[in-house]
Amino acid sequence: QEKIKIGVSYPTPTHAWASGMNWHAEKAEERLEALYPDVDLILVNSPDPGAQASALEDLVSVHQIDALVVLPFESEPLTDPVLNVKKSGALITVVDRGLSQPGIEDIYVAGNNPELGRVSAQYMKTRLSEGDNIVVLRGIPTLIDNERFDAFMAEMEGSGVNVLDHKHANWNRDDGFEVMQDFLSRFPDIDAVWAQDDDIAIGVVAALKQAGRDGDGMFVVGGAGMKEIIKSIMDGDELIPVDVLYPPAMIATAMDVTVQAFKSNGPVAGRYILGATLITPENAASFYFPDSPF
Amino acid sequence: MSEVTTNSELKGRSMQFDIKTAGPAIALLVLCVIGFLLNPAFLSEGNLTNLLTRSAFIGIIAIGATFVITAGGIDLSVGSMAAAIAGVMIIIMNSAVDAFGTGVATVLLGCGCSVILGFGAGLINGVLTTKGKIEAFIVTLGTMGIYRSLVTYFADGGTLSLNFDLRGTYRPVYYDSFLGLPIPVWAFIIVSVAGWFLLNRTAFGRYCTAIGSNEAVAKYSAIKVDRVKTLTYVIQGVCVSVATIIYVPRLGSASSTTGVLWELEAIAAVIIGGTVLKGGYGRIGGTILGALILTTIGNILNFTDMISNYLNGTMQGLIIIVAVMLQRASWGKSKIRTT
Amino acid sequence: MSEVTTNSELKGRSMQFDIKTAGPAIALLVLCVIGFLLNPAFLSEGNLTNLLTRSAFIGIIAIGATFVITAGGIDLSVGSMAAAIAGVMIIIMNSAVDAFGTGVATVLLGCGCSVILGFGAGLINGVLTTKGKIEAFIVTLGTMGIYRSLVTYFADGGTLSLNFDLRGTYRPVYYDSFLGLPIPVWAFIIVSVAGWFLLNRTAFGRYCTAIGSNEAVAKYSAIKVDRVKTLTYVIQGVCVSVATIIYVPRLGSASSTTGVLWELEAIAAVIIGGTVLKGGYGRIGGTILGALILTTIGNILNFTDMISNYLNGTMQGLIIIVAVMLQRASWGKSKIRTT
Amino acid sequence: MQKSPKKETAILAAERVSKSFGSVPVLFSVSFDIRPGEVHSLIGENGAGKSTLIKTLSGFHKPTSGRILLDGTEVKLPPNGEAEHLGIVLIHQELNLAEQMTVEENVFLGRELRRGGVLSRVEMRQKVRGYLDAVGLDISPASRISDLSIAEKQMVEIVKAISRDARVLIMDEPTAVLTEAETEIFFRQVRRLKEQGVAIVFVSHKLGEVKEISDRVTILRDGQWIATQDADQLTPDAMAQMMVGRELSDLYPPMNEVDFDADTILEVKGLSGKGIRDVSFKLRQGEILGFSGLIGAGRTAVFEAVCGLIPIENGEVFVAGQSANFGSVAKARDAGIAYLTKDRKSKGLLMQQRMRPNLTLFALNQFVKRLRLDKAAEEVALKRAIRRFDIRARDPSINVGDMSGGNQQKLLLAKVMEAEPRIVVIDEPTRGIDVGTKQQVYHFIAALAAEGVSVVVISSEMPEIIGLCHRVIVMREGRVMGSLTGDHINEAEIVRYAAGLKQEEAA
Ligand SMILES: Nc1ncnc2c1ncn2[C@@H]1O[C@H](COP(=O)(O)OP(=O)(O)OP(=O)(O)O)[C@@H](O)[C@H]1O
Ligand SMILES: Nc1ncnc2c1ncn2[C@@H]1O[C@H](COP(=O)(O)OP(=O)(O)OP(=O)(O)O)[C@@H](O)[C@H]1O
Ligand SMILES: [Mg+2]
Ligand SMILES: [Mg+2]
Repeated sequence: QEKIKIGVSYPTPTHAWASGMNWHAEKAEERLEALYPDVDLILVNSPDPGAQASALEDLVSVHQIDALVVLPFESEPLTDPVLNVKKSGALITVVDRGLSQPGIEDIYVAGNNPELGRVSAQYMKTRLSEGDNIVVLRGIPTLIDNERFDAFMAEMEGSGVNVLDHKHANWNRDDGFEVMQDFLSRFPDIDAVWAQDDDIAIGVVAALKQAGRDGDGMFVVGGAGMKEIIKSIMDGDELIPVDVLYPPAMIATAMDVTVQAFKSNGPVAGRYILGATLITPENAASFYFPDSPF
Repeated sequence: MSEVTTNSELKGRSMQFDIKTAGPAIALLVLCVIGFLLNPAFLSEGNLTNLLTRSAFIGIIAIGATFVITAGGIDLSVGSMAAAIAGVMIIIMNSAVDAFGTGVATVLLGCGCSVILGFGAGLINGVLTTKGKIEAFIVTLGTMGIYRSLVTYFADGGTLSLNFDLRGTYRPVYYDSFLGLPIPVWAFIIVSVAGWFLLNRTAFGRYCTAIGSNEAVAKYSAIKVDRVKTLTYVIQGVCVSVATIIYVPRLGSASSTTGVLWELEAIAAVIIGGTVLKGGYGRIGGTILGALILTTIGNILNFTDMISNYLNGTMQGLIIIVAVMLQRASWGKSKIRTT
Repeated sequence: MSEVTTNSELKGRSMQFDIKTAGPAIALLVLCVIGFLLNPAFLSEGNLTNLLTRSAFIGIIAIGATFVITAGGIDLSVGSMAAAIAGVMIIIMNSAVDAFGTGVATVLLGCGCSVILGFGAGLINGVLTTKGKIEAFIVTLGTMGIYRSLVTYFADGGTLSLNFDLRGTYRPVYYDSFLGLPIPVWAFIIVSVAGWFLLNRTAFGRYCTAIGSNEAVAKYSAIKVDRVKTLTYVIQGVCVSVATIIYVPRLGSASSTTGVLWELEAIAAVIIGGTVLKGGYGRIGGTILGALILTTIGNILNFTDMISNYLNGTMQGLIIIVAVMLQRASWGKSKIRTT
Repeated sequence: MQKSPKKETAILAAERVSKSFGSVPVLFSVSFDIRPGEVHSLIGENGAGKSTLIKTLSGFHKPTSGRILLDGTEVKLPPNGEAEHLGIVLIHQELNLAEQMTVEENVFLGRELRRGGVLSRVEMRQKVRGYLDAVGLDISPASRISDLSIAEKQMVEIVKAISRDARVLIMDEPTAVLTEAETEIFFRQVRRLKEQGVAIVFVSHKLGEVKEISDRVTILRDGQWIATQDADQLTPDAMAQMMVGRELSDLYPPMNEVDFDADTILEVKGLSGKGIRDVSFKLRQGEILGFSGLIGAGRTAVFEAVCGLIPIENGEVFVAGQSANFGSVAKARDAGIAYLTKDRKSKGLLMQQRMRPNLTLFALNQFVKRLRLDKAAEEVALKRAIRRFDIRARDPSINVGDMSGGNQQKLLLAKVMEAEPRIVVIDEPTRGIDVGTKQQVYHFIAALAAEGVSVVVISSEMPEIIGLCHRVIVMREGRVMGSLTGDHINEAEIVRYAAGLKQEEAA
């Protein structure tokens, strides 16, 4: 009997969030292949958009996949390659980053980037008052970063809180540390930091501790839901009081839904948008996966 | 008698030449066999076409790099240059839609601009190296950073995308075939032949070799060293622009991640092909094989899930080292001295 | 009479030497003035300390690279090597907690392993280059990919973190000061002095220079060329391990993004400092200044919001090129020929 | 008798030309002219300024003062060999070939034949083959320069020069590494060009050759013009005297006989390798052993093999009775054997470094004191070497590459002697050295032998071999053809062996 072949393509994990996603993808592959012996999931990751386009070509020409779950490196460059896969007759599930043309994907599973920025800003506003100062450490210059940042700034507008400056820290601990060191040298009065991402937040916290400016109600808001951060929220850390969820497990959701498209008798096509929940000491326990690498 | 000797010597030469060429060719062949054993679909027409088309980018850039390296230089900026050219090309074409429509004219305008930009970028690298007397490594490391950040700036951190209708017009340049071969492969072939001709059959090619071999000798032979060196960078720039012209219709966009690490891939292709990094000896044929080898490695790794994805880099590194090792071994004692 | 001539000429020499050294020093000074004008906090003690501490990583690695480059080689693997060593070090220390506790013993064990790993990695690069007769560029491009993917593999794509209690023990190595200077700065100073002594005051340093100048002459002068070249890679490896030892306690973690592009930064520091990329002339003092210049550029860009974030790379590239240009200009005609 | 230069007949002339490098003056108001169809030789001690003068005459240096006249009118010659377009061609003293390129590519470098932008490779190759045949050089136009021996490279330089349509052909010590046979062939070409009306400048330290080929001779000393005379009015002795400024006593030192029962210090048995076949010989303590033969006879290869520079395929080497197939030069050095290469530019000296590091490089381990290099000791050694070998550099801090050729050679000799070897192999000991210094070198070698050091002299200069050596081994095509002692050492015998007309029964 012919197996149902499902290609799963996503960027090579180069930071913790992506590695969490990779972990969830592998777990889902194991689970689904055990559950359905006639399903073969083929996981491929690629270091850049060009390589991902090549990988998609290979999935079609070599593996002749029946369905594709794809987390595009970037939306624009991968629209055409995914369209080509679609033309081969495969079912398309797009994860996290939408393609630049509507109607290619059959299933869409995503987190909510603007919502992440908005929720972070809303929390900031509850803790800060007019005249307070914050700095922002952004990610790698990409659409995602722009969406989060723009929504954050829009929400902050009119609150009277000063955004002193924003620099790219590339979703990277080292860059987070160095950029924060320089912010601390530059600005004598900072009340809070929006780090946007948990890796950056870890670097920021190290810099704050080094400079001895981690007291006085100073706090850092990261994002994504790294297990160490959630743990410290559960433990009631003052410095990182909350986190905003952007779950790496969404790839598993997408794989489940895609397999269901072949197995379920109910309709599954459609859009699945996951929330950007604010994780607080109260609800943290339900987002804590100690076995995940993230 | 002298006739006879000379003839036999010529034969000796050309045989030696064959062995040298054989190095990368054998490495490629071994890779293909491995690919076939892993998955017979490797040799399917579809896959071979994909492979050739994919090699075209790196291959075309690497042919330019062969000139630069043969003349004793190095260009680290090619990847970023490709990204920047792609970005500017897209901006120009998008804004020309109003004036020229979404037809071939706009695409041609974009291509023309691409060539001009490549030419200019190469000229800048060349002039800073020769007239500015700054090491090529530093100059092109600098321009690498500059071009990379410019494309990020133009794209406002995101992605620059080609107008949707234009993409339709432009798309065939990547996806269509001519006489059974995809157009990028034709571009690769044409650039290869032109490069081979230029390096091996014109005085310019000899000047590149002479400069890379011994700049003082070249200078004393009344060769305009600075001009020739600058020209190698210009050729490199134009090659990058040609690669970009066939790259843009593939994904229809450019961003700050476009062309990352292409410079290292291009240089690796050149050196795997037998060109000497310190200059003085260049082989276009080898470069082509080098580009094919690199693409094939990536292709093969997509063909099997025996190896953890994380270890792709390890496999790639090992294969490159082993391929070059095999190749050097077969050169035997007649290897080119690089001192 | 000959006495007199020699003396006055020696003086002339040393003055010339001063001008050469002055190049990078002046560039650094100009940068500092710019930094101060942009924001007086640039010269605050805290910022200067940060700056020096940060330079320590690249600086220590670049001192190793000075040896490799002086002897005519190149090492592209240092960044990945640092990441891989950091990763393995963390794994070893974490698993040694059970046996040795979270005290100094475990940290020392980790440091010991780091040095052994650096030594071994350098040895591999060296032996493949000399005995395997493969171009250093290819060997180290290969090992770069290998180490990078190994650390990704060990970390399962994510981050390897040091045991929390161990971090407390190890932390002071990065954050504490001794006689007013942070420990990483002391490490930088010690490695610099040792490197300077080795390159300028020992037979080994002379051999490196000779090999980089002309390998054949070195061989005819009874120098064990292969051994010396291998040793330069070993020194590079040990430098990387020292840099890693002071890097790990900073954030207590390693991931596949650790040390990305450090190789280019290190090579850039070396060349900005006046060492010749093709070998035969190396300057440790210049390398130190080169590392400081690179770190200062990054620091200054964080101190101003005049320039779009996206253009950081452009500024960085421009400053590097201009800095080197100024420096080369002041060398004037006495510049080292690289042919 | 001295002729005043006739400007109207000279193609190229220097008038009161002076040249300084920085503040160091090298030429003082020198006048020199070249007429069509003549060979005008330029001689002088090492560092006298010969190379500097001819580089000025061909545009490579700009004169600090004075005029250059071409066809009687003042010109500013274009730099970097572009004067070739004016018909002025210079062969540099230091070989000037691109090593990784082929003979054909080098010969035509910078003026390739092309048709419609495409190289006419077949035509160029044929021409080069013709030139190679004319100079009797049995190599292919497609050979890489790096695969050639230094003498072959020199011949390629000559080919390169004669292939250009020169009106003025200036050659800086083209015969320094040629044997007499090759020199003879070369002179035939020179005479042919002369008949065609080419004006030729010839620089050499081999005064016999100068006498043979020249029409006029100009002598320089310490950058000053001394005299210009017709060659037939000069004898080599007179030339030497004018160059050095004093009378030269015997060129060769009196020969001390070797102790007949002196120990054999080096023995080579059945040595084979690349370019050498079954070579056996013995060297006794205190002996000066000459090696003679034509270009490519394998003399160099034998000793490169003995010293661990090229692999030994077969055979054995014994030093003082101990088996000694050295794998590395360092081992050979430590066993007391030192080899002085004839290729000083690419194998001998670091051209971009100063004298001190060059001098001590070979024996650097002797200058290490408690892990450090003892720079003071190095400085002492340099002073000693400068005195002992009469090394003259007007500016002692210049790079070795900027020193005069002869002084480089002396430095190289000094470098090898720093290791204080028991056996020293000197390949072309007086390559590019002036007569005065030659005499010093010969006495130096004789003194070494008298102290019990064994010396091997590989030389293309027959008189040197005959005047200096106790015993001579002649090689041909990688084999030992025979060995000569005492009165049997004479030119006729050596040539018979070298040409393969006679062969000794294998002992
Ligand atoms: N580029 C230079 N810079 C400094 N000094 C130089 C340079 N070129 C030559 N000299 C000096 O000029 C002097 C004359 O050198 P030149 O090479 O003309 O001598 P030469 O007569 O050719 O000697 P030889 O017979 O040894 O070749 C030497 O003292 C040399 O050191
Ligand atoms: N028959 C041969 N086959 C291959 N290589 C050879 C042969 N003969 C000589 N060679 C190589 O060519 C070079 C020339 O030989 P070598 O230098 O020993 O000759 P020589 O007698 O010293 O003459 P020369 O004065 O021309 O150098 C050597 O490197 C040797 O290895
Ligand atoms: Mg599977
Ligand atoms: Mg000279």
